[in-house]
Amino acid sequence: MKKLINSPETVLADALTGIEAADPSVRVDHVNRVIYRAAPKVDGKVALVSGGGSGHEPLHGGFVGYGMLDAACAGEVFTSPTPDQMQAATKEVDRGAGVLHIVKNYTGDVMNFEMAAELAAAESGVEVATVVTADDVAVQDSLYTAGRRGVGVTVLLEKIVGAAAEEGRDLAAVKAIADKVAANGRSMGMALTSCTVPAAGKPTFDLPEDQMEIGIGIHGEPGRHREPLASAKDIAAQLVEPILADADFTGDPAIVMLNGMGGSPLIELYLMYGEVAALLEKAGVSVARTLVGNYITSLDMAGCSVTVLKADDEILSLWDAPVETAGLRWGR
Amino acid sequence: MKKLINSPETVLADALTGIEAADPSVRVDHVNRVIYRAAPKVDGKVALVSGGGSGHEPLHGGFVGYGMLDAACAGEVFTSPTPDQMQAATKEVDRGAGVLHIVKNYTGDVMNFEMAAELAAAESGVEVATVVTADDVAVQDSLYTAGRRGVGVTVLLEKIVGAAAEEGRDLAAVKAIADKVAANGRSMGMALTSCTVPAAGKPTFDLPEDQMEIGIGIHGEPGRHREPLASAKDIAAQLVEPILADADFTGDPAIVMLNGMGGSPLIELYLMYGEVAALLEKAGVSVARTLVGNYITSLDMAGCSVTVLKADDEILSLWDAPVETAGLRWGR
Amino acid sequence: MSETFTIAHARSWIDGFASRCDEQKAYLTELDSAIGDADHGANMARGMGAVRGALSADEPQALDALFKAVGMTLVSSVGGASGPLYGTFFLRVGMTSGAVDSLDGAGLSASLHAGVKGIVDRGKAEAEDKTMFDAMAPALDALDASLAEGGDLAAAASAAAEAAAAGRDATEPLQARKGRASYLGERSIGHIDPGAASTALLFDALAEALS
Amino acid sequence: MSETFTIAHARSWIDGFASRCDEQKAYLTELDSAIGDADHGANMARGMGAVRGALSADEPQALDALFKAVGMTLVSSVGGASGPLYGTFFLRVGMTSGAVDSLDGAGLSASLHAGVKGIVDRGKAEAEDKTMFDAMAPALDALDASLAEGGDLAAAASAAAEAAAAGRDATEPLQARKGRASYLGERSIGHIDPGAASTALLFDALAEALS
Ligand SMILES: Nc1ncnc2c1ncn2[C@@H]1O[C@H](COP(=O)(O)OP(=O)(O)O)[C@@H](O)[C@H]1O
Ligand SMILES: Nc1ncnc2c1ncn2[C@@H]1O[C@H](COP(=O)(O)OP(=O)(O)O)[C@@H](O)[C@H]1O
Ligand SMILES: [Mg+2]
Ligand SMILES: [Mg+2]
Ligand SMILES: [Mg+2]
Ligand SMILES: [Mg+2]
Repeated sequence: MKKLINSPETVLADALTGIEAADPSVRVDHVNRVIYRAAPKVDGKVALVSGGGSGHEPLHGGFVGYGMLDAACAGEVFTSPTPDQMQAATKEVDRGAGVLHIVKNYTGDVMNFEMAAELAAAESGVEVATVVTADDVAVQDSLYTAGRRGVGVTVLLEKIVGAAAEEGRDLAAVKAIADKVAANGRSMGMALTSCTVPAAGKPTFDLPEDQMEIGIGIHGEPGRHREPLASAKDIAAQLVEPILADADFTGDPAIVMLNGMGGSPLIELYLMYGEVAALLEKAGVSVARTLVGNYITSLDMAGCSVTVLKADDEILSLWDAPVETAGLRWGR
Repeated sequence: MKKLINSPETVLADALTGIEAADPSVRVDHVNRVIYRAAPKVDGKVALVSGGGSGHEPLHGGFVGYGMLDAACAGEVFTSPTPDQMQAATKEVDRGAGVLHIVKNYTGDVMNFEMAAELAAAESGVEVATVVTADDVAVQDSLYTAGRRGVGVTVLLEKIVGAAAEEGRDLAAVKAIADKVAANGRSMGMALTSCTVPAAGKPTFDLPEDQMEIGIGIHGEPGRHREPLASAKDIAAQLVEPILADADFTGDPAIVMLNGMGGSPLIELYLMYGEVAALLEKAGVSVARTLVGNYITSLDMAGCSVTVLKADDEILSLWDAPVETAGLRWGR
Repeated sequence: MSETFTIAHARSWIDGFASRCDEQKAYLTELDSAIGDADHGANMARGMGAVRGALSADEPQALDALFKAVGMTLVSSVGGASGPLYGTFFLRVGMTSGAVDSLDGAGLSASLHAGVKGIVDRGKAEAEDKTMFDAMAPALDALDASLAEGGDLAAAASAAAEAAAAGRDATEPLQARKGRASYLGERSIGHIDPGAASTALLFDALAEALS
Repeated sequence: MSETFTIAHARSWIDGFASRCDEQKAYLTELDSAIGDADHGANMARGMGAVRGALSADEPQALDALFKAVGMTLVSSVGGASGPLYGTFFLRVGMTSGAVDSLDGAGLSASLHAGVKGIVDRGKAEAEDKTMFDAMAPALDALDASLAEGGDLAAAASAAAEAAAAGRDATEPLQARKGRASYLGERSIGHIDPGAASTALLFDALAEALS
């Protein structure tokens, strides 16, 4: 295993030290492993708490700041944070208007956030609402699975809902826009290589030179199926088709993210976006906004994912609103 | 070789298609392979043209836009662009105030830009000034080398000098600030893995599991020496020490970049920055601004580089000035 | 040979489980690499390591306090799916045990049943979903059957451990319907569930503590 | 056996060089992987491929026009260090050849010398810097020596090709002082310079064209 780390056990603590050193606009609670805005929100505004396992950077810590999150709880690599962390964050960021928990649909994340919400309500009376993202079309949402995974749409949601909270909307309204975004986004991902979890010390799975995994999540788990390695054009089709088959994206403006899994260079991500854009255009999807880069990653995995969000004027104007975080920044 | 591409021959053309699709604020000349601002600068302002081999994204195409470059010439992967490309770009962006060529110190880049400047002056009378970056302390600047390589400081220079040009300074003043930045930056890089040039189809060098290369550039070339794989803290020392030994960074504010080579995930880059920041603090360097992420890469190489720029009030205020590009964005 | 489950047994159970999680860390992560995210070993080792630390700092004298400490520590140090699940298990075991320093067979069985019910309340697992529940449920059935046949606690715990191990192995051919292995669909078939494997360690530790 | 270097020879030289660059693409890139950036094969193959395309579109009838087309095409399609260097080489060869359709031995030698001087003007290489110059210079020396001894053009070109190959091999023990191999310091020792290798192909093609 080749990584820029001191030891597998200290990856998270050391990375938090680096984040704090790098970004004066955040503050880190090293005991609870929570990243906060250095300048908290004013009273009366809804606060946003997200969190999850580490290894997906910039998600979520890189999205703490004006226009996005108020706090991000960092779990160990690929392990959701604990209720304590979330409860501490919830109490800390509440400005009297309640707190929205943004949760990706994984058994662990959901259970830990559930316990945190119970604790926060019982102990400190903070009003908590929760949105769960579940946008991964690789997984069938059925009684026979834990439901769809929450992946790329989480990035878009944190931006859009962050803007709504910044505007001063109340908790119900903030939750409503969050639910709308969660309901209207779809994603599909693929891997050229596995990633290596530091504590495991070797790649999570072996992938021969001529094979790829289609329908991966963001935890280095194998995908839904293994396919022969294909051209970018072909891969784009394997990602876009299931998304378009799952929901109708015509007739409304779309926000599209071509996301890298962490180990694929930007030149390849741009190249992939070119293929995706061509397919979307052919399918009559009108792309209004685009994001290309590493936003929700799987450590050092090579690969990418596509997220398409059916938007509307409200969502687009929240998207365009100012944001000032390490991971996304515009308008101020 | 596992890459998100259609074929090694079409990587550049396809990536340019993707960049154009992804970013409405740029326009691509596909024949000359130049990325321009969609909204050109107003008359009377100095224009900035940079360029180099591809494979270093976001450098340079991702830095085209308000506050940075006017045009970026994209060569084949790791191959400097040709004089034609640079000449076309120079003519296109000149607003009557002259053009600054930003060149990284590589024999190929220097010779091609030299020919371009000769052609531009001869054929169209455009006044061209040139700044050459040569900040890599891994290489001794002596009669017995091609001089130091231009690496990380190029990113900082494009930002700072872009702001000076945006302010309306004349070509001599713009060149002066460019030369000041070039003279005051130092970088040092390391690799955990080689990268794979698409046309070569396999890694440029083999690096055993327990070894790393210290003193690499940005073209997948082997470094100055091979060392046993070490901890992040140790690697930080191996990068920071030669930088501090080469120039005195105390007494002035510094801008520091911890740059990823393309294949190292952000969590590791943050972690590395924590170690670098600690060393700089111990050495009495006062870090005023920080950049952590993938800014000048070597395709899919895992590794990182450190750049330290001795700044002053002028440089800091140019650094803080608004910038709106795919790769760097703040203040508007 | 014991007819009562004492606080000393409880301590030795927890300690034995912690040792097993530590020793089997790589094995549990290996299992989780195949159908999960390669962290179950690290999670359990970290959590049970924290439990050891918590118990050495503070030595609870009653079973409810002891198991509550175990549960709370797991909840606050593990995360992931296994943190709330094993955490809830021990919290419920403690609540049902009460402020006593020992339990008879029926009492131990009732506490363990409450723990498993906690897991089901949290995770909604059913039989053959390919989760830790598939090792838990048969373990309790075996424990109850042994006690009903008049077996002592040692015999009952050892029957439970055997059944848990069998339950673990029986997850191999199943297609997962809960947890992240469910995302794999049919590709989850042919692999042992990591949580069922850690549960087998849990009952193995109980059997040793009572032997 | 020829006493004049005709435009047909020139065409066949260029064509042979293009074929060799294409065939030896992987070899040249392999050499550039060791001490450079793994693109010399791709660069030369792309450039000489473009030259072939340019010459088939337009058939220059004089040597100056032919070599100018070759040089301009290389300059505008290769990039890197080799683009301006080989480009300048052919531009200068053409300028010195003039608007003629053949050259005698002295004329050819003068043109090639002008080309090599162009490379030196651009790149400032000296002997033993471990560059293409280390294959160029001995090749011209050998050509001149053979002509001086009364050898015909075929013999002279074949001597040049042999000397270029020897010059290529002689770069192996050198430490690079120009180009990107110089960044490697002592680590550049023990590898053949890729540009010297492509120059050996250039003279091999000339020898074949004149044979
Ligand atoms: N809904 C559930 N009910 C019971 N057990 C579950 C459930 N979901 C997951 N598990 C158990 O949790 C184990 C995985 O734990 P772990 O790897 O630590 O967490 P995560 O899946 O969050 O990475 C699975 O092997 C399974 O036994
Ligand atoms: N200053 C120079 N003078 C002469 N030849 C040079 C010089 N610098 C580099 N070269 C030649 O160029 C070759 C490398 O060409 P190429 O790989 O195509 O370009 P780059 O080095 O830009 O990647 C070297 O092997 C060497 O022979
Ligand atoms: Mg996990
Ligand atoms: Mg090159
Ligand atoms: Mg797991
Ligand atoms: Mg090269």
